Amino acid sequence: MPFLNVKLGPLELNTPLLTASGTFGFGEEYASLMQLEGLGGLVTKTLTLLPRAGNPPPRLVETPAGLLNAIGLQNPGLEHFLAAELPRLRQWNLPLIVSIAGDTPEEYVQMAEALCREKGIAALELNLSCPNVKKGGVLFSADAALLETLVSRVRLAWEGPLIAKLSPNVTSIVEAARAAAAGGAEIISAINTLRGMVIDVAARRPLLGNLSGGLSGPAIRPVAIKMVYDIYAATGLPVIGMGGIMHTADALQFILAGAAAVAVGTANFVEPHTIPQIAAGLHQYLEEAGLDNLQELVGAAHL
Amino acid sequence: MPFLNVKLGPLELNTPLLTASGTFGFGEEYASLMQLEGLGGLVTKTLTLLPRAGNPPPRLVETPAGLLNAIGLQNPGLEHFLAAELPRLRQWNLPLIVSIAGDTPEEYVQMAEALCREKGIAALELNLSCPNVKKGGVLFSADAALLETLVSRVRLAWEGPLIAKLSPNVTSIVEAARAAAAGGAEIISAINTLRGMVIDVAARRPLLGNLSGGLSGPAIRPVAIKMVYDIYAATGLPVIGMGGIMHTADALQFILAGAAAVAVGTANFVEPHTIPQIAAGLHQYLEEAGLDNLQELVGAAHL
Amino acid sequence: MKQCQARVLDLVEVKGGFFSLTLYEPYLAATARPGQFIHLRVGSGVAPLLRRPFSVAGADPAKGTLHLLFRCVGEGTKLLSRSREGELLDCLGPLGNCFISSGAEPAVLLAGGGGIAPLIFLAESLRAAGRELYLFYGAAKSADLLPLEQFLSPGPVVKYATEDGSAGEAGLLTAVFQRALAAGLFPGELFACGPRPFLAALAQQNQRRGYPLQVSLEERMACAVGACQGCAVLIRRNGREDYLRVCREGPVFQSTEVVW
Amino acid sequence: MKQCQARVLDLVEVKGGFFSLTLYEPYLAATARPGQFIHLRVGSGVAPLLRRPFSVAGADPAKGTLHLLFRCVGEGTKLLSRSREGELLDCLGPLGNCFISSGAEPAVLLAGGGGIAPLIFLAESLRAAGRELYLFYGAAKSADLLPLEQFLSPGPVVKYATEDGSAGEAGLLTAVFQRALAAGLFPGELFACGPRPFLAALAQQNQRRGYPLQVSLEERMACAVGACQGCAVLIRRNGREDYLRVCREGPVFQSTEVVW
Ligand SMILES: Cc1cc2nc3c(=O)[nH]c(=O)nc-3n(C[C@H](O)[C@H](O)[C@H](O)COP(=O)(O)OP(=O)(O)OC[C@H]3O[C@@H](n4cnc5c(N)ncnc54)[C@H](O)[C@@H]3O)c2cc1C
Ligand SMILES: Cc1cc2nc3c(=O)[nH]c(=O)nc-3n(C[C@H](O)[C@H](O)[C@H](O)COP(=O)(O)OP(=O)(O)OC[C@H]3O[C@@H](n4cnc5c(N)ncnc54)[C@H](O)[C@@H]3O)c2cc1C
Ligand SMILES: Cc1cc2nc3c(=O)[nH]c(=O)nc-3n(C[C@H](O)[C@H](O)[C@H](O)COP(=O)(O)O)c2cc1C
Ligand SMILES: Cc1cc2nc3c(=O)[nH]c(=O)nc-3n(C[C@H](O)[C@H](O)[C@H](O)COP(=O)(O)O)c2cc1C
Ligand code: FES
Ligand code: FES
Repeated sequence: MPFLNVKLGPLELNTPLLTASGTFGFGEEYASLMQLEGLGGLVTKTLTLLPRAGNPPPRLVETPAGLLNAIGLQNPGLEHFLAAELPRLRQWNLPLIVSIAGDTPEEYVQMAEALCREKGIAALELNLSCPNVKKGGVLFSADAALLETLVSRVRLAWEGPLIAKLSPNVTSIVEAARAAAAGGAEIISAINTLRGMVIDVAARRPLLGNLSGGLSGPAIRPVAIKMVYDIYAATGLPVIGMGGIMHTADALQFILAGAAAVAVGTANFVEPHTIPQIAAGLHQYLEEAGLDNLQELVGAAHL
Repeated sequence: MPFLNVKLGPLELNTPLLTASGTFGFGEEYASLMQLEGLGGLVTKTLTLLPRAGNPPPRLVETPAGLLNAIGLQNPGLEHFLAAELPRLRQWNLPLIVSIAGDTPEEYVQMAEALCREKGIAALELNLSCPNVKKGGVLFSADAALLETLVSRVRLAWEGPLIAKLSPNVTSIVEAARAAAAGGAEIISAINTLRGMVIDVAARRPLLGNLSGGLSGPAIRPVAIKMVYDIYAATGLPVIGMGGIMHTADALQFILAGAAAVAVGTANFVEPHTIPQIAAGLHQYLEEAGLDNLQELVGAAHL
Repeated sequence: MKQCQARVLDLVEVKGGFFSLTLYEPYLAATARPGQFIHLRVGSGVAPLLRRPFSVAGADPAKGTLHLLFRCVGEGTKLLSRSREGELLDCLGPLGNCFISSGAEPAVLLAGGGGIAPLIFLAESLRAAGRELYLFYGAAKSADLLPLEQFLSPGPVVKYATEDGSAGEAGLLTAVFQRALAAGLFPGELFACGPRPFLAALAQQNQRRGYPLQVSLEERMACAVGACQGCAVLIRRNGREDYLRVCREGPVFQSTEVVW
Repeated sequence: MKQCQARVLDLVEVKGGFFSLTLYEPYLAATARPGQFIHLRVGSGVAPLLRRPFSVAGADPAKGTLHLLFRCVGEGTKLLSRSREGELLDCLGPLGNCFISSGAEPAVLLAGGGGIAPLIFLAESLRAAGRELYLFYGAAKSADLLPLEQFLSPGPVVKYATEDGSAGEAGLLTAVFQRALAAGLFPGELFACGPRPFLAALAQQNQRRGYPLQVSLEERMACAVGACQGCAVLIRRNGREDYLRVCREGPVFQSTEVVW
């Protein structure tokens, strides 16, 4: 039986298949549908310091082979998470990755400090697709200097593995990855959603309550693969690849492009068992290819 | 019968439906399948100063609701175009928009000068998705200063309507649009293809001969609509919108978002009559809505 | 809630564009309550990508069957309308909360257009409990109304309404209902489902009279199990407004707690 | 070349995963030449997005029918394999150039796997012209070979080959053909279609002997009419190498001009 365990810098996982932030809640909803132990790890919905109400509806619309969402980071806030969700999450025997975001670097740091005091968190993921309100709304992922400072400040507050999740809505995601690494992140998550919009032709206005949203699903897969490929080629950093993974072959595309692990988002809504199905598919692939472990395939498309 | 004619700054069109550069060749191939006079205008395949051989195959791969291509600007070069294609193109009674690209600003200027001496060209479109070889491969669309200088130099060489076609692979397409306008472009074309890649899992390497390519088709439509919406909101410039238009409702989404005209690319390969079909669909929509002309709908989703 | 493979027993076009679908899935048939829905996978490709939610319009635990009523409005429902007998449909369910009757008589059900499906299930279950029932059913025009006698056992008083007067009473369903109230109908409790403007108008009208009114809401859904927060509606509870999930805390809400 | 609506007359699964499709479209039937192909729209949605190219495997101008042979390999061919009798399929055609026979005898046709379709059409047309014919047909295993007697009129000498020896002669088709040459076969001209490595090996082998060899190439296509430059292959003509279009200048090329 070939091995699916992978090592992403300081983070070791039994299988490379994570849930993508925001698509699996805090695990509770899917717990009744599947064995969560089959997951390589659970990435939480992004938390903010204070609770967020989220965006006005509609928040979702299907697009060709994609999903456009504008949830608006609705979440119960850090305090509630620590009190009510974390204890429950700890009970599952599962690497837990907590995703956080803030409007200012200070908020990220404050959250990292609080989380650093807690047990049972395998890694911290910084959702860097938010605009910095203090710096006039510049995306954290879009300004290398800003990004590096932010990550290095969090680095001081958080001792465990640190993941920087980058936005694809930038000229160079490689530059963002380099800045995150310079700031002290050991792992890159790529990609978050592409900015998009749908117009309701009958109503003659943008369909989403928030006007625009983030595009995910198979539609964006080629864009995500290219970015993972580029980050791997330029930096060699361990990457968690995501964007439109539905089947084993899709996960393999990311792994061959350079992702040491992958995350499944939108596909969970379509088929809750996507992750266990891909785990089985990867096993089969490795066996048929006569390979002992998955690690050999990471980045193999670069040779 | 409502009117479909539109005005994009100095460019007037009888119908707002253009062919997207590179998807309709120089018109000859489709001339035997349809009445070219039904088009609002024909945008040529992008020309370069010298002929280009293009990229090694495979050059195409279908992706979920999209098409990834890496043609590599294969074209016969300006000289051949002027001698062999332009005279034929002039015979169709059709606004002709010539698309050009270069590795350096000088090449753009040289081509603009040569084309300025020719009759029967309704507008010049600058394909700005190419990297500037002299400036270390920076995308023209990605550097506002570079872009403004380039456009302003072409502006001196070309007297007719000038269109800047922008790449979506940038942090802010609005900034690029502003720079193009500052340089003297009156019209913005958006968007060109998104960078993407597909890995051939069996071969364990990138599928395209060129490794990566440009993603088009319905998959990218929400991204394109958002960019058109943003450019319109921020600059009010006339925009030619494109990206995944297959049906009348898609064209209307772009128009409501702010596009004064639209271009059809990938859909031509699926249904050569897409443009005449959408023209009929727009007529019907205007009639049913009791509107006299399309212009009233341009940007209506912003109200 | 489970992931099930439901077998298509019967699929008929009741009327232009309206389909009745009978599925065999004993677990769903035994557990589904009026107001709940299932989340169906249509096709196996990437377009349509997401599952589609459908209210349960009836369930027969003895036979192990589940009944859906749907209207063909897009790619997903078109594909569904082409399912073949014997085919297995992947579904999640039963999902959401359900209508809860207080027992006050008579129960008055108000269905606007496509909102009829869950109210048929509710009507059948209240009728089986021996309750006195009125069902008001309205649509824009006669072609949009389903022949209810095909799905309802005799008993409830059914009133049809169309905006253009092509069937039943002419006028908006809310107006027709108002007239019935004016003519002496005294509802014990109200249950409504339909387009949001209709529900909002009903809630507004009802404010003065204050009959207990439960409404079933719709929102676009992705996961339908509560994980994505995509199906939010603004609800006022305990003095504060929050976005709750139609798929978990709903689809049925008290009309007074919805921020219309 | 035209855009046509071809009616499905007959669709049968010849063998696991291989389908024979007969279409009614008089214009295509009258104008298609061996080597040409049509570009079919499969489904009406966005996935599959592009049309799919298929070689013409036969045409009967008198009956107005066109014959295709295809193998189910992905979403597009799966959808096509579910077409119903009487359905209209939107297609562009006939597209590309065609095989041109010099008349030198015997004509030897070499088909690797899926490359059989256009060679069946060519064989029928050469046979009708009274030509002496050999057809070599190879695949990995017996399950991948079509029973040619169903599609070919009697006449040509047919030699089957499989790599695993499960049918016909054992070995690569190129090796089997080499043996036939060694045993005294003297081809007048060669026509080949199949996977590129097979064609390349054949061209390489043939270099020494120099029989005239026409090969039909495949490339992924978008427009199939010459507009997108997507289906490029590198061809050496008049001393220079250029990317030509499989859909326009091809699919048939002289083996000596292909830059393998
Ligand atoms: C809890 C719930 C229960 C439902 N029960 C039924 C039922 O019993 N019978 C029935 O016919 N339909 C029901 N619906 C609606 C049904 O889910 C949609 O009609 C279906 O998803 C449309 O899919 P489609 O692919 O055919 O159309 P699409 O192409 O997805 O959409 C067609 C049109 O419907 C609109 N639309 C799609 N989904 C929604 C939505 N959730 N809210 C508002 N507008 C939408 C689209 O904007 C578009 O205009 C229910 C919806 C919900 C949320
Ligand atoms: C000129 C021409 C003539 C053809 N004639 C026939 C024919 O007569 N019978 C027949 O069965 N097939 C023929 N083909 C191949 C046929 O077009 C493909 O099998 C079909 O497009 C696959 O569609 P799909 O959606 O089922 O598979 P997809 O999901 O699109 O692809 C399935 C697999 O096939 C590969 N593939 C798809 N298209 C091509 C291509 N053009 N070149 C190389 N690999 C490809 C994909 O990478 C994938 O591995 C021909 C192709 C060309 C270019
Ligand atoms: C409904 C929804 C909510 C999401 N919420 C978050 C979030 O809170 N934080 C985050 O970092 N990414 C969020 N994402 C992005 C995903 O984690 C992932 O990066 C993206 O969807 C691409 O993967 P996919 O195509 O597999 O969905 C969300 C995506 C979706 C569809
Ligand atoms: C095969 C192909 C070739 C293209 N070639 C060019 C080109 O030469 N110049 C250019 O500006 N855009 C080119 N494009 C981009 C299109 O003009 C258009 O911007 C893009 O495809 C989005 O529109 P669509 O989704 O309708 O295809 C090409 C696109 C395709 C699919
Ligand atoms: S649809 Fe995901 S929370 Fe309701
Ligand atoms: S497929 Fe477009 S040129 Fe051949």
